[in-house]
Amino acid sequence: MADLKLTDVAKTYGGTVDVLKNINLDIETGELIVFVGPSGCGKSTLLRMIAGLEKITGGTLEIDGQVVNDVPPSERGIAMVFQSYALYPHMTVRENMEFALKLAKKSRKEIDEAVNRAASKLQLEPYLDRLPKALSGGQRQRVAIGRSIVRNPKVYLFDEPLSNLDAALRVATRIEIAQLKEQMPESTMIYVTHDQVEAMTLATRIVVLANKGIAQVGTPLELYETPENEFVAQFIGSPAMNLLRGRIVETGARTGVTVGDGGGTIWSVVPSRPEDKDREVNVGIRPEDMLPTDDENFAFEGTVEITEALGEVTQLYFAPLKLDEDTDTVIAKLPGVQRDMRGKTVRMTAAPEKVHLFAEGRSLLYR
Amino acid sequence: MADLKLTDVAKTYGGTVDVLKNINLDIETGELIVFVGPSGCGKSTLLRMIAGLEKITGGTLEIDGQVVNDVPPSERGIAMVFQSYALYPHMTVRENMEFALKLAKKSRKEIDEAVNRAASKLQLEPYLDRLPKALSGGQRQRVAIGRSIVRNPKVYLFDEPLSNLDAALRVATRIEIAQLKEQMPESTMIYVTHDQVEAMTLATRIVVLANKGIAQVGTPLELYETPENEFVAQFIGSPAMNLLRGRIVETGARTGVTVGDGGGTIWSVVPSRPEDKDREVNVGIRPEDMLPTDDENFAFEGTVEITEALGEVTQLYFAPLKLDEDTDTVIAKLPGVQRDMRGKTVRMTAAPEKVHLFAEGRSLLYR
Amino acid sequence: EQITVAGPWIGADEEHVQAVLSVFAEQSGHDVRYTGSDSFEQQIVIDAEAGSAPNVAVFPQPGLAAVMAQRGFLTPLADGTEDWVKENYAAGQSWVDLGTYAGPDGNPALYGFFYKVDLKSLVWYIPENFEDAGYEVPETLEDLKALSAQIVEDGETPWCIGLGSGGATGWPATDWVEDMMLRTQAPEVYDQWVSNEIPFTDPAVVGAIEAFGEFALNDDWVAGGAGAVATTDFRESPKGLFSAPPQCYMHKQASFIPSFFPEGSVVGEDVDFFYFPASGEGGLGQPVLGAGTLWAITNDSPAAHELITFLQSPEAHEIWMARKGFLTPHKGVNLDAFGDPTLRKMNDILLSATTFRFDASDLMPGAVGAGSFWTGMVDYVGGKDVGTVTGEIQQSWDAVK
Amino acid sequence: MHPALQGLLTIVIGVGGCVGYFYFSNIFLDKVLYPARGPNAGRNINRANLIRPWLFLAPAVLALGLYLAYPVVETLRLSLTNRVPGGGYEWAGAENYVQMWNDPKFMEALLNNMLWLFVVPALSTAFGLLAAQLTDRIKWGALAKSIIFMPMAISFVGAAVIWKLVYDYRAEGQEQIGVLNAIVVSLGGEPTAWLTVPFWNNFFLMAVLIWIQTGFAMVILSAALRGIPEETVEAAIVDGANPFQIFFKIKVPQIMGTIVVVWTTITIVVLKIFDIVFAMTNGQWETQVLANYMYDKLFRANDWGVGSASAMVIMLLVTPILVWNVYNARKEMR
Amino acid sequence: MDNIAGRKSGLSWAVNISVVLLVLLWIFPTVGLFVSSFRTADQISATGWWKALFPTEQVVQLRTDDPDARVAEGDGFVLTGNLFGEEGGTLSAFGVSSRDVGAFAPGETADMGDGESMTVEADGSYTWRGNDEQISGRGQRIFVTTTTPPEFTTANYERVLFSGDRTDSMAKAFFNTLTVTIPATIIPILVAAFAAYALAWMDFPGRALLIAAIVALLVVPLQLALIPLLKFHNDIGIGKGYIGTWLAHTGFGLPLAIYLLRNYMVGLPRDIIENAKVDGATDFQIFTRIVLPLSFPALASFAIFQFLWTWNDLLVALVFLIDSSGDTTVMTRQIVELLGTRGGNWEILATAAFVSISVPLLVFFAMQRYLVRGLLAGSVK
Ligand SMILES: Nc1ncnc2c1ncn2[C@@H]1O[C@H](COP(=O)(O)OP(=O)(O)OP(=O)(O)O)[C@@H](O)[C@H]1O
Ligand SMILES: Nc1ncnc2c1ncn2[C@@H]1O[C@H](COP(=O)(O)OP(=O)(O)OP(=O)(O)O)[C@@H](O)[C@H]1O
Ligand SMILES: [Mg+2]
Ligand SMILES: [Mg+2]
Repeated sequence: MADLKLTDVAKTYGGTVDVLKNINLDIETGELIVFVGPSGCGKSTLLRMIAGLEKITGGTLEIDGQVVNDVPPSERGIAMVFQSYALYPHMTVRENMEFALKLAKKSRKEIDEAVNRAASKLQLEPYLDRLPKALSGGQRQRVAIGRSIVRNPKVYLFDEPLSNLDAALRVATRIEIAQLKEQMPESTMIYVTHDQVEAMTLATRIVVLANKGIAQVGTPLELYETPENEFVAQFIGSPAMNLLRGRIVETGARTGVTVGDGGGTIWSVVPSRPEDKDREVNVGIRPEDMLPTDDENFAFEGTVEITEALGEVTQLYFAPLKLDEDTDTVIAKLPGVQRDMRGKTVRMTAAPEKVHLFAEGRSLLYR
Repeated sequence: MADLKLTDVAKTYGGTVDVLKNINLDIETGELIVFVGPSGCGKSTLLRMIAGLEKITGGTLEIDGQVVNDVPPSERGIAMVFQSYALYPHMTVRENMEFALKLAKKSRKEIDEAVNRAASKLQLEPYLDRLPKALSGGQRQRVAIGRSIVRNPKVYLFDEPLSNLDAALRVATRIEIAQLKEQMPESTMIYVTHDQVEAMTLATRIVVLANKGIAQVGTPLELYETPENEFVAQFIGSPAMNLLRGRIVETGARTGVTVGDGGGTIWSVVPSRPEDKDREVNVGIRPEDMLPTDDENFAFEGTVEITEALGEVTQLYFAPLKLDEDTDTVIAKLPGVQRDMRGKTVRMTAAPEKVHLFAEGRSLLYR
Repeated sequence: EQITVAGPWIGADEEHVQAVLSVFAEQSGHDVRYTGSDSFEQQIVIDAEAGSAPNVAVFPQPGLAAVMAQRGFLTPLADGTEDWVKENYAAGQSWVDLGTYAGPDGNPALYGFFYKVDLKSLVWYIPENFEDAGYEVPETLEDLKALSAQIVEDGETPWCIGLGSGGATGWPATDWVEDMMLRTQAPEVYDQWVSNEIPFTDPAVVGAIEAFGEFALNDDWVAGGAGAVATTDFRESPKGLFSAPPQCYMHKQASFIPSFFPEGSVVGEDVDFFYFPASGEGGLGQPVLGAGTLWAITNDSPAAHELITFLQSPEAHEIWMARKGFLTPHKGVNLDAFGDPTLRKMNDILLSATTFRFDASDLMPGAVGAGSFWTGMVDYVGGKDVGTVTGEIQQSWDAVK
Repeated sequence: MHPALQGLLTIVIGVGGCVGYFYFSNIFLDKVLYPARGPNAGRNINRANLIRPWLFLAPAVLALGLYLAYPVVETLRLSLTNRVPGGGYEWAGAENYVQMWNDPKFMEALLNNMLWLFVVPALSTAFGLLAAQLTDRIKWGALAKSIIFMPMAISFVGAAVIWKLVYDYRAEGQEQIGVLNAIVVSLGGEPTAWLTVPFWNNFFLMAVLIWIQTGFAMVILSAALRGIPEETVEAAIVDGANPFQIFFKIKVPQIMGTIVVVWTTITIVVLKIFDIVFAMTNGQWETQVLANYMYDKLFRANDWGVGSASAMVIMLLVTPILVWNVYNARKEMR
Repeated sequence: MDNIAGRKSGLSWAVNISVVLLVLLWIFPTVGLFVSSFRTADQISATGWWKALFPTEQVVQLRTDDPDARVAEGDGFVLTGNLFGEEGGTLSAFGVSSRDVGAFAPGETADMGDGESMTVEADGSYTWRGNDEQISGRGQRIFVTTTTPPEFTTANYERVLFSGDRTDSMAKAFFNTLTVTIPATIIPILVAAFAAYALAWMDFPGRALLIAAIVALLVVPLQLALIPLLKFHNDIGIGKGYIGTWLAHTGFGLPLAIYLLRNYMVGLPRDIIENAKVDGATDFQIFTRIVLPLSFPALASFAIFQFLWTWNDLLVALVFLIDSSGDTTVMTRQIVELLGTRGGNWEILATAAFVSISVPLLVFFAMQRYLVRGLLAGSVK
């Protein structure tokens, strides 16, 4: 029911601390947009600006074509679901869900209808008369969602709604949200998360925030398959994409690159121009795309320092290990169980369609 | 330096609440044992009994052949690293590390040597004069480890040491612990965690606790590949192993099973005896082992309700979806990106060596 | 030997008593320590009960001393003291009677030695103000009332009355009532009242209280109106005499009150007093109300007896006489010793008295004399019915019998 | 000796003795009685640990028993006995209680105390809540808090003097030096001797205690308010609640527990209230309260029987709070 | 909260104004006391303290010089001089009778009857005429209406703190008070801290019961305890004195101390204490090296409480300390005694009260940070 349009939106705290600037984003009715980004990059701030809980210090926010910068939260037609659920602890589930409607002076009948509809949608009927503290985490989260549904808002805002749940519940609730979204194709949702899996599975489009601005906007697979820059490339996917220093040796529809000192040429489907020849690039290969090879044209040769057998896959960590916060270690993820790799020196390569090329941090695909 | 032997160890709170019973476990010098299990199953309790922080209410605990049930913690030659780090907030890093040695009235020289050695091993030298609050989470955890190292204990006990760290740091610190363990091949370590990856990657052996006792003890791959019972099978691996009801139709070195109503026979490498014929069994297949098939002999046929494209893999959720806490939904995990699976009805099967069989909850392998 | 003395005197009086005691210390060689306390009455009870009493205590109220004697906390004075008092004090027998209480065994003995007397039947005024207005010092109670009415007629206020005294609020009213009692009833009735042979509700007592009420409850007669009487501090109250224009013309209070006059005011010049006159009718003579402090031994020691003996010497009286605010019934003292001519005038009033009576409230049991009588008077001034008030006081008396 | 030096010496002896007890008793336990050495080290440590709690607790238990528990028992005994002249006691049964019950002053004190119990905790808490909410929202809130909290540092007697000045009364026509009367007069009213107006004067006394206790309530409630999850407030904003609705419907219910704690704490103070009444009216003009009544009986009337009986009444009134407190403390231990 | 879009700023004004009112209401009484302590008795009784900053019109009584200085003039005498003496001043009206104190304007001549007259000028100079009898005795009393400028004085403080014979005892009282308060603050903290630790972190039978008992003892009114305890002190031979006072303060302060400290200590992370156990610390070491430093806010908070309490205390000192030897006295008692002798004098009362609250106020403002923190730990759960 609602389009959102952010134009040059900026946020400054106390007149000096820039947190966000130049945010331009169009969100269409029915989308589920996920904000991701490193901690402290301003995801919550942006969401709260949309909600009206933070003043917008620059630019304009439009909802359905109308500038709402100075419209109070309750009149923006939004609903917000908080990480901590933010249920009113002294009210029963029913009272929690009724609260906004009562404030809006809706009739008893309307209220009951809305609450019952939401409760049945979320299977909350048995708990309507309980206090929040008598509910499990997942149930509480459902109540929080229910509370927003009853108001029938144009835009739903979620700030890390699942991060307080344990792993199993998180999966279940994630799927519930996905189903809910399908039942309400008209509603627009904006969702902040730290969890890659959530972002990848729920989003129609993901917005990656970094460095006070937007690093890339796109569907989950676009971000995974064709990241615009090194930041997005390393941010999406776990473990992060390996970046290897190389030099372009062949240009054209496919690009040939020699990596490191030795090694042959590996190919990437990323096209290059003649003038790119001899250009220093970073070759990006995701750990899961690494393949062992005996070929001369390997991308990387290294000694396996540590192996981690997870059953389903085996992760190989190559020397030299550098385990600082910005890890530089090369990692490969091989399917199944790989025994006795420890200490071996192996050569790795990747299929050309899985080889990314970055120059000065930006992908060669986007220029 | 230390063997541990737990014989019929039990724990009862307040004379009535059984938390653990009949725990028998031999731990050899140099092992790194990981305790896993659902929340509240008694992992911490068991660890704390070993540390001497909880009274052992039944059975005996021996360290190096000596019963230590009544020996106070400080005399057991153990060191413990807590989830919360438990640094003394009013002491500098150096004072934190010195504390135990000072209490033991070690000479100044000995103390300095031990502290410097540990600090250099953990790259803590620059922080020695800081207070804990001036350190990052990862650094604090390193101090906590350093503090236990200086005492040169026989046994290291870790209670979820990484669970307060964020994802990236957790990976880095996990690898650090693995390296540390290698540098100290003589020391015995016991490690409690909720995190499967930690358990799988660090453990020489994993102890799965459930139902007041030990469900299975084994190396990580043993648990992954040959779980003893349904509990372990579902507990190890994520998403959990699918369990499908089936009936044995062919016995022998390989076992043939028909699953559900329709479908043909699928094969498992688990051997069976003639009398097993027609026995009702649960067929266990891990999501990552599921393969699409057109064959008559499929293990499972279902409509894909939801797909989750994670880039690296795609997860398919089959109808009917049941998202309660004990999920029954069948999930398949296919490599790479699988487009347009949504709503399709597909047949899945698995390689015989990946098909597990359980009768009355126990694996047919173990009987 | 160290000998400790505790008493109610603080401030200037403390200096005076110290002067007396230091002479004793010099003569006897004892180390004499005096501590004064505003809450002496509570302190002495606590100390005595707990067994850490001083050697000698100076009681402002015979009533409290009687209770203490009964509980066995006092030591009878040495034999012969009684005779000495009879002989050497004016109206000796009455002082002996006032100091004689039943001991723990029920046998009466002399426990208290009176030293330092206060005169209560005094009215203070400012001669110049009287002069300005042309008033004369009244000779009879009737004149006094007429003068009061005259002052009101002249558009002024005759009296300043203040009952406030912190925890002891109300006691100044008891002095009024006692003086009225002596002016409306025979001394014997007064004595019956003190011993509760006639109850508080007796018309005689009620009459006296109402006679006080004639002054205190009359909005025109008291500065600030009747409502101010109970809240005004008795120490603050006389200041109304001195203000310009004066808030009142007369203030009835005991001989000690000059300590609370504005600094620099000289008694006899700036301010003076006259005898609170007796009624011209009825032939009750010239009654005088007084009070005194009595010394008793609360922790027996030879030195304590020595101190009492010392107090019998004229010197002990003269030292204080030479200072301020001291009257004595000791017949042997040299009256020239008075440092202050006004004290002589007071002594004259004392001597010209046809009847002398000790402050009644001080003689009543503590619960009444330092309790319900005080609060009852406050209630009365606050507007409570006199019948109710006296009923309550009598009830409290019954309770301690 | 100079008093400062003497004081210092005394302090050193007093504090040193106390420290010494703990230090040496522990040394004794660890080194002499059950040394943590030799073959029995482990067992010895365990044994020492059985004894140690009592070592730590001994002084406290002793002091508590002697200075608080024993007097309660003693008072109970006194309230059931009468003194016989000449020392000694005789059993009096409920006599003192009956006598007290018939004393109109006692009834007055009891009723006044009830009034205090209703008014002071309620108003202190209400003002404290208001102050907490308001000061939390302004820049100079910390300063405001300090000022409102300041009366906590003032003794009751000091407070009594301060407020006597406020209530001071001068006859009509004279210059008023009490603020309250000055205001009344400037508004054209008649000056009043506030403390002598029966019934209402109770409220003027209560004002003093409210003035003192509001700061306490404010500090605690302000922390509680800050402990309220910000998100619930934001959720209410999004739900369309105005500031008043947020305060009364969201915030106050969430800190109800703390409000109750503050309320009961102040209630206990009220029951023990003595100094203010003592110093300002001494219970006259119908402002008597139980604690002052007790003091009156104990130290002025020397009637220990009734005095102790009234003390027992105070204890009795505190009992529900006591039980509730104990109940909570035990619940908290789970 | 100020960041909400669409919020009006009117509300913020309302909040600010309400707080200003509230703060004024709360500080007003104390300021009154403070201001009064710098005024003279006359000023206090003449005007409200809030007028202290403004000049006031007052009627004062002055006297002419002694008539001995009269000079003959005609058949009578005349006496001249200045009412204000050396100091000077101006008057706006005068009167010669208490009946009408402002009857005449400066320069007018007051007829005092029988030919006696008095003329007073605005600067205070007067001319008194009359016959022999009239101009004799004391100087004539004259009522003068003057405007006195605002004036503050420290004389009250000098008088309360240093005047004459009290100098000695005030200094002594000060040190005595410290001698009482310091151990009476430290000892209960020490005792309570050990007990609180045992109750919070040691396991022994009867613990729950003990905690309940302590909570119960929180509400015992202390007036009850005075006499039985003093008796007890005398019986065991410590009588009245510092030791007994410390013990009494310790006993009365303990329940709150233990309660506050236990609540705080229970909140310390269990892991830290267990870690110390694993490190080989005994309970005594854990207590002194870990728990005590970490409990500082609570300790400080209780210390302030106890300090304020013991400093402001009178009852305990009266009963347990002050004996008739006169060697021991405390500030509060000195001040109360002062109140007794000076009950009617607001200036002394105010000064004394302010002296008595100044040290607690100082301590309070210096330490209130901790007070609040510890208080919270103790009571909000
Ligand atoms: N009131 C404030 N004043 C100044 N800076 C602030 C304020 N609130 C937030 N910030 C800063 O704004 C930045 C963005 O904060 P925000 O909470 O939006 O990050 P986030 O992306 O949601 O982080 P996380 O993933 O940890 O939730 C942070 O660097 C934070 O320090
Ligand atoms: N003091 C106690 N009294 C009674 N029961 C207790 C006590 N302490 C722990 N338990 C119970 O013992 C069980 C085991 O607790 P424990 O902390 O060992 O679980 P855990 O496996 O470590 O759980 P988690 O993974 O959540 O840390 C829990 O069910 C808990 O409720
Ligand atoms: Mg955030
Ligand atoms: Mg645990």
